[in-house]
Amino acid sequence: MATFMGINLFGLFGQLLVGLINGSFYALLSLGLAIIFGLLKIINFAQGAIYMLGAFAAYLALQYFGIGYWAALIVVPLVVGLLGVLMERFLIRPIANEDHLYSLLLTFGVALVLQGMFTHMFGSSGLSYAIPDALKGGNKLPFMYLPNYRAWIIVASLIVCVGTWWMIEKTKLGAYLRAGTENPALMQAFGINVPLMVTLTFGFGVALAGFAGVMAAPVYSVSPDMGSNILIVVFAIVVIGGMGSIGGAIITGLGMGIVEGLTKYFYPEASNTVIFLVMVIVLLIKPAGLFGKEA
Amino acid sequence: MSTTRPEKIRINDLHAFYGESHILHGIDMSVGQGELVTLLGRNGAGRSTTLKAIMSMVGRRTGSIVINGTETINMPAHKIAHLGMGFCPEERGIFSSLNVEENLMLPPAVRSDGVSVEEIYEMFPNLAERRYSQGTRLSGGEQQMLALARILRTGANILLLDEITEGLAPVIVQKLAEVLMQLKERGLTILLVEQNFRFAAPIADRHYVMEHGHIVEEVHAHELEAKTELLNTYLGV
Amino acid sequence: MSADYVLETQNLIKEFKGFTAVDDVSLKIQRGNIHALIGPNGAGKTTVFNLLTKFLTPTSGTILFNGNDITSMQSAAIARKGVVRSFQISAVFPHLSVLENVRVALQRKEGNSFHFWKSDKILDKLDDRAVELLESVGLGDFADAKTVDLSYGRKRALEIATTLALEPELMLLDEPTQGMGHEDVDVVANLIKRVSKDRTILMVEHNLHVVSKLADQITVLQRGAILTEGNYETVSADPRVQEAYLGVAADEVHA
Amino acid sequence: DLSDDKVKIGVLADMGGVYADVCGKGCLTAVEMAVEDFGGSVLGKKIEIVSADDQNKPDVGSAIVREWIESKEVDVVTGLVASSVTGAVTKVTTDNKKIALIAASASNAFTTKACSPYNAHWTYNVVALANGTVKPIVQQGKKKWFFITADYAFGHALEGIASKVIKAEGGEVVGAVRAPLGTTDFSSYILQAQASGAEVVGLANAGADFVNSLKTAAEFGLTEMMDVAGLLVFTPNAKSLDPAIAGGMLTTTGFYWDRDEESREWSARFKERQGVIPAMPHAGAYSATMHYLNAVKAAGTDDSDTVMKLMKSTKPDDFFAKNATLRSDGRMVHDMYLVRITKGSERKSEDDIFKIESVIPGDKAFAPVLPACDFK
Amino acid sequence: MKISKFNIVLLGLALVAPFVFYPVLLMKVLCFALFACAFNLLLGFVGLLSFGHAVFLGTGGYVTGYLMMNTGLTPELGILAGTVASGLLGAIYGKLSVKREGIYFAMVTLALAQLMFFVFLQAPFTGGEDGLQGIPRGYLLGLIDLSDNLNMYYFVLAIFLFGFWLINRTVHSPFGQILKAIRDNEPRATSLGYNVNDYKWAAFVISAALAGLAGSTKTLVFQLASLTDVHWHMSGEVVLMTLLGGMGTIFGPVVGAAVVVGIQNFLSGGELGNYVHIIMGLIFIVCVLAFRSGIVGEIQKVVKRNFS
Ligand SMILES: Nc1ncnc2c1ncn2[C@@H]1O[C@H](COP(=O)(O)OP(=O)(O)OP(=O)(O)O)[C@@H](O)[C@H]1O
Ligand SMILES: Nc1ncnc2c1ncn2[C@@H]1O[C@H](COP(=O)(O)OP(=O)(O)OP(=O)(O)O)[C@@H](O)[C@H]1O
Ligand SMILES: NC(N)=O
Ligand SMILES: [Mg+2]
Ligand SMILES: [Mg+2]
Repeated sequence: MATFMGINLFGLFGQLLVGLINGSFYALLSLGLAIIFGLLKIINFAQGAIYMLGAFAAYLALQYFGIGYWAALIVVPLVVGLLGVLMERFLIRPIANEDHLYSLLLTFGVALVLQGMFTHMFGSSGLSYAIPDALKGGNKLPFMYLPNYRAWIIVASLIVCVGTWWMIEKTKLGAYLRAGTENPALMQAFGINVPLMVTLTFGFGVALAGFAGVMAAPVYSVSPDMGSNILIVVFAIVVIGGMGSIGGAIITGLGMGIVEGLTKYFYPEASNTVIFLVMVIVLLIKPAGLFGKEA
Repeated sequence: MSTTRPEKIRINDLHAFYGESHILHGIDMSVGQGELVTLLGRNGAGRSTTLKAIMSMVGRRTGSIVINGTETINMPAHKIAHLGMGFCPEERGIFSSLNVEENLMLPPAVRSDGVSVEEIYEMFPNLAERRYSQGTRLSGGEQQMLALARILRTGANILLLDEITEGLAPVIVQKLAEVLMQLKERGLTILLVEQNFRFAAPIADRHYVMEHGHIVEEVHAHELEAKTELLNTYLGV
Repeated sequence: MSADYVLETQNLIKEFKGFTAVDDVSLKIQRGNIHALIGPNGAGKTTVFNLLTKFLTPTSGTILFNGNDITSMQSAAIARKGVVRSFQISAVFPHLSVLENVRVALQRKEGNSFHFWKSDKILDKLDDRAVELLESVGLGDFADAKTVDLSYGRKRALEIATTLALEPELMLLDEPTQGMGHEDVDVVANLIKRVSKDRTILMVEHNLHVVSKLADQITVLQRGAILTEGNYETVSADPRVQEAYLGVAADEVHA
Repeated sequence: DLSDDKVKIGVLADMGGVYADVCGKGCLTAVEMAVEDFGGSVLGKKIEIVSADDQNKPDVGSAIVREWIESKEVDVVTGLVASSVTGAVTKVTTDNKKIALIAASASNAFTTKACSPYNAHWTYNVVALANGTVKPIVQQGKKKWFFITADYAFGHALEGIASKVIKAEGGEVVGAVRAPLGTTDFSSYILQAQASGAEVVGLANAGADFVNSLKTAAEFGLTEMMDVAGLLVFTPNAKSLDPAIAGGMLTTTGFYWDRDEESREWSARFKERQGVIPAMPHAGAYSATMHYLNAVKAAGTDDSDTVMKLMKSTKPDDFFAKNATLRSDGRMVHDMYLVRITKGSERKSEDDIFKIESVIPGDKAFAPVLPACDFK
Repeated sequence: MKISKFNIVLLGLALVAPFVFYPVLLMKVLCFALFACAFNLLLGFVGLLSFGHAVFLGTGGYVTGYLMMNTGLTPELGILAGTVASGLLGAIYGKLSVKREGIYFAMVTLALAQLMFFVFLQAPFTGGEDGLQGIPRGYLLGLIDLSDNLNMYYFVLAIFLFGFWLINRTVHSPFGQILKAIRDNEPRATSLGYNVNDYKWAAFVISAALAGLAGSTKTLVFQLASLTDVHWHMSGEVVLMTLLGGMGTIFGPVVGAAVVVGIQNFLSGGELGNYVHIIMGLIFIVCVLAFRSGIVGEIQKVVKRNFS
């Protein structure tokens, strides 16, 4: 086995790659959070529950409608996004003018309800979802066996993340979004249908979590608390990246996955805490986060 | 009402509310094409509220507001701009998440014949120099320039301008007076809220005086002389 | 250092990403003066204020207050030394009563601001002084009013009363009459004149009427640097000032 | 005579969490069946049942049991799944001299370092699992082991005892990783197992953790490279796995529904009420309740000391408890079973999940009584 | 605090309550009420939403529990130690978090609390998932046997009253006056020479210490310290209690705690257990959408409207 200064390089590369895979989920989820935060200045605490919902939707689509993985990858985000649209329209908009803390609490409530409902209906021991046939098997890399599906996770999430980033940072639509956040009334006066834009963007941010949920279903067991466990980590990632920074969310998401992978290799006991430790350090040095602008 | 020009804005019995508080109590006024009309009054008289009510930026409004022949009182806010309206708010509304140039390019064009970016940069060299700076990093006066420039670009031909000389150096204020005269000559319709009466007096065709959410006086440019006393009592000049 | 100058800056520079907003400014503010800082938009006036009160950190240069270097002090510490600023937007505590607004300022010197185990009744002894200050700005009758309900001009007056409670040696006023109706402009101008008696005032102001009426000394900034200094007559006669700031019709505006 | 003129049984279980399939509503059903089979009353007084969800949280569970005993007249507590909850609850029951019939917990602490004269640990424990599953594999010659362990008391205990068994049989533990309870992504642990050079990877976990770790092992090709042994596999968990992944794996259980006529009969009744076949804790909960009620009847009182004495001196014997005794330390010793998870091709029905390979006699499965826990 | 008739009646009720209700349940309500009051000091009076406040509850509990089990400290000293420990942790966490505002502050406190959660999960002295079990209640001042529920109840009541008094005093103190000003207009407070972060920090420490007091006391009551008390769900629960009762009101958190504990207790038996999260979630949603002033806040509004 290849070693370097006493380090098992194969083991290390393997952990880095696994870290990158986890980072792909972090990136997708923190991207959705960052978009919603950037647009509405609210923390969507339900993002984790919606990720869970996405996974369950994929499972249910297969069980009850015979909708397979590939179709689910399109259909589920649409359905979940529609749910986000309804949520924005009927729950969040009524309190849009209140302190943003209220929307945090509201979405917290939504998360509890969703998680509770699914626990009630499906129990919390977890359901299985098969890896699609086209992605079964894997490749023997020099340092590890890489299942095809895991490779697909990296590719698909990178495509989605970069595409989203480009849309928000580099297009006129993105400029409308950013400006609409700051002063919606004025944007309306300029002739932009801000409420519609807000609703659709919220739906999009939520749909990203739904997408991540579908991606996760074949590899993580589909269970009601799959969202709440990952959510807090994703919050820390968003804080590290700089709240509302789209690029920051993506890069930090992937980066933290890798950091976690490294920790699992060198000091596994700390792998749960390392992201929070990084967060503390970043806050001390750069309070607005790595890519955030000082408020 | 003596104007013979086509009416661009006609307001009848406009009431406006912020939540529970009733701010405008039945405003009647009109502005004709190519006219420059000011709203005068003390702090809190309701002048800014009148402009915001026209743009549907208040809590609730009743009455009638006809713009270019279209009744807008029940129109969604985002459709009003497309009637050719340009609004420059008193708090300027520069977006901090956009740089100067993005701010400038932001409002969608509502008509095709707006002032070109080159002309704007010529008019306000400060903006050209700071074009890649974050919008809200501009000095107070520069932000004021940007807010005005931004709507000139859209080609709006009915301008609602709120305290645009606020915080500007005298030399710029003079320049603005010239700009407004030019716009008027191009046929633009301007409704101006001003504290700076010395700025407004020479360029305006008419003045409305507001107090406590009512229009209490209408003064034509040629009557200024005669009504100075009256204006003094209203405005405390 | 001459004790005549309350505040001095030496070669103050502030750069923002390659853009020099304040360029080698050496100001001397004479004790007891009303000193006005004027200049075109974007000249760097607000930035100078922000540097003096440490809302921004200078890129280089020194700031001396009563001859002591305060360049590296924190905002709150500078305020405690006696340099107090007003903001362009009205700075009051809207949900405290008018009297409480002033009391918050008076309380600082009591040294009990961290005493969470004592009753706030011990603050009642500050009421007399607070009322006195309110009366000095013409707000005597409004002591118990809620601050949100005050008119713009009165909020401004309250802000000044609060500032006075700190007994500042140096008050920094950024466009104190901005957005005010003519009536209020005069009220505030008179107020500034009145409170300037025992202290020094540095103000930014575009209203030349106010500047000419109040300022003992004027510094004109342009593109971050000092263009000229002097009293109103000298400065306004300077052709460079006329061109860059006042415009051709300066006299007319002044009238 | 009976305290408060009735016998009241509290069923504390995980009604909605990760162990809900193992001992949740099913445990309540099993206890209800026992009470009904017993006739619904004892010594002429009604037998009542209360139940609650402990959410797998020791604080929740112990607070409920405290209230049950101090203000709701509960005489005996059963269910008891997560070992952490059971630990906290048995402190309360012992303080209040009430009997705890532990139907589902794995930890062996309740009859060793945390033993109590009021504990009856019924269905199985980690010692039986390790002895049952690990010993035969090592004896087959697979001597190098790596553990993926649930990072809490249960996993630690299971790993510890399994390691002792391995060493005693001349094997070697080459490494172990601790994965937090409820880990969703086991890939990095699987990579470590792969890199360890072991022959067998022991999964010292349970429930969803077991399912997820095994699935990931299959995905990363680990099951091709080395043997995987599930140290605690409940039927519902085995059932949820693709037989292509789990088929052929050896594990140890205290009960399997398809063992004999008697067990099939009871299991059919259970399935009728609960919709699923019983897992071992369900059978254990029934058996324990039945034995308790019999003892109350025989003693003519629900006084805990008297009842416990009788429970220990009479042998439990029912469809679950074979060759059984409740030892002085509170350990219920009975036959355990080494089973193999069936391959897809072998399955005759969806419930055909295990095949019994051999019966492990109780005295081989469980450790002897520690002197400190011999209360008599 | 004025000794009004209202307060005397309340105190009287509190004294006889254990003869009517199950004392342990009452103690639970008092502990959570104190926790919620401490939390409300930050949220209601400084405007800071600490979304990880459970960490202080839990730290107090673990420290007290560990010491009571291993050193034979008397209960009052054990509780004092837990309170101090939470205060110290609050001092560190406060330093890290008060620089940020609004939602940022909420996120930072949440993440910091999660850090501690994993520490408590993995540290050797906390018992992991098991928690610390069988903690002795001990003898108050070495004399009074607290294993008696009534004795324990009056001890807990005294602690609660002390905490409640201290919070009220803090709100109505010279310090509280500055907090109010900071909440109203932070830049202005700075310009008057107040280091606003120092004041926020001090309030944070007081709140953390009192949350620790609540946690320490709760640990003694239940003779158990567990991860539940440091989990983010607990942080969410205290927000719910405060919001439901009425944030920024004096009695709101107490009422909120009583209602939430009552609901949980009611639901914990049997079938309904499943619905706890759903119902809590729905209460959150309804409160936010329709009753932002909470129970006490809404009552105050009605009283104001009709009687003044
Ligand atoms: N968003 C709002 N909510 C409630 N009341 C408002 C709001 N905006 C303005 N008002 C109130 O409406 C009245 C009219 O305000 P408006 O801004 O129209 O005055 P104005 O004539 O433009 O004066 P100013 O010189 O202060 O700009 C004032 O009493 C003001 O307090
Ligand atoms: N934070 C900043 N980052 C970048 N540039 C800045 C920043 N603050 C100010 N500037 C630039 O520095 C220059 C000076 O700004 P400043 O606000 O001091 O002007 P001012 O003299 O107060 O003008 P006004 O009279 O318009 O208020 C301006 O060109 C402005 O764009
Ligand atoms: N059954 C368990 N994990 O104790
Ligand atoms: Mg206005
Ligand atoms: Mg300025």
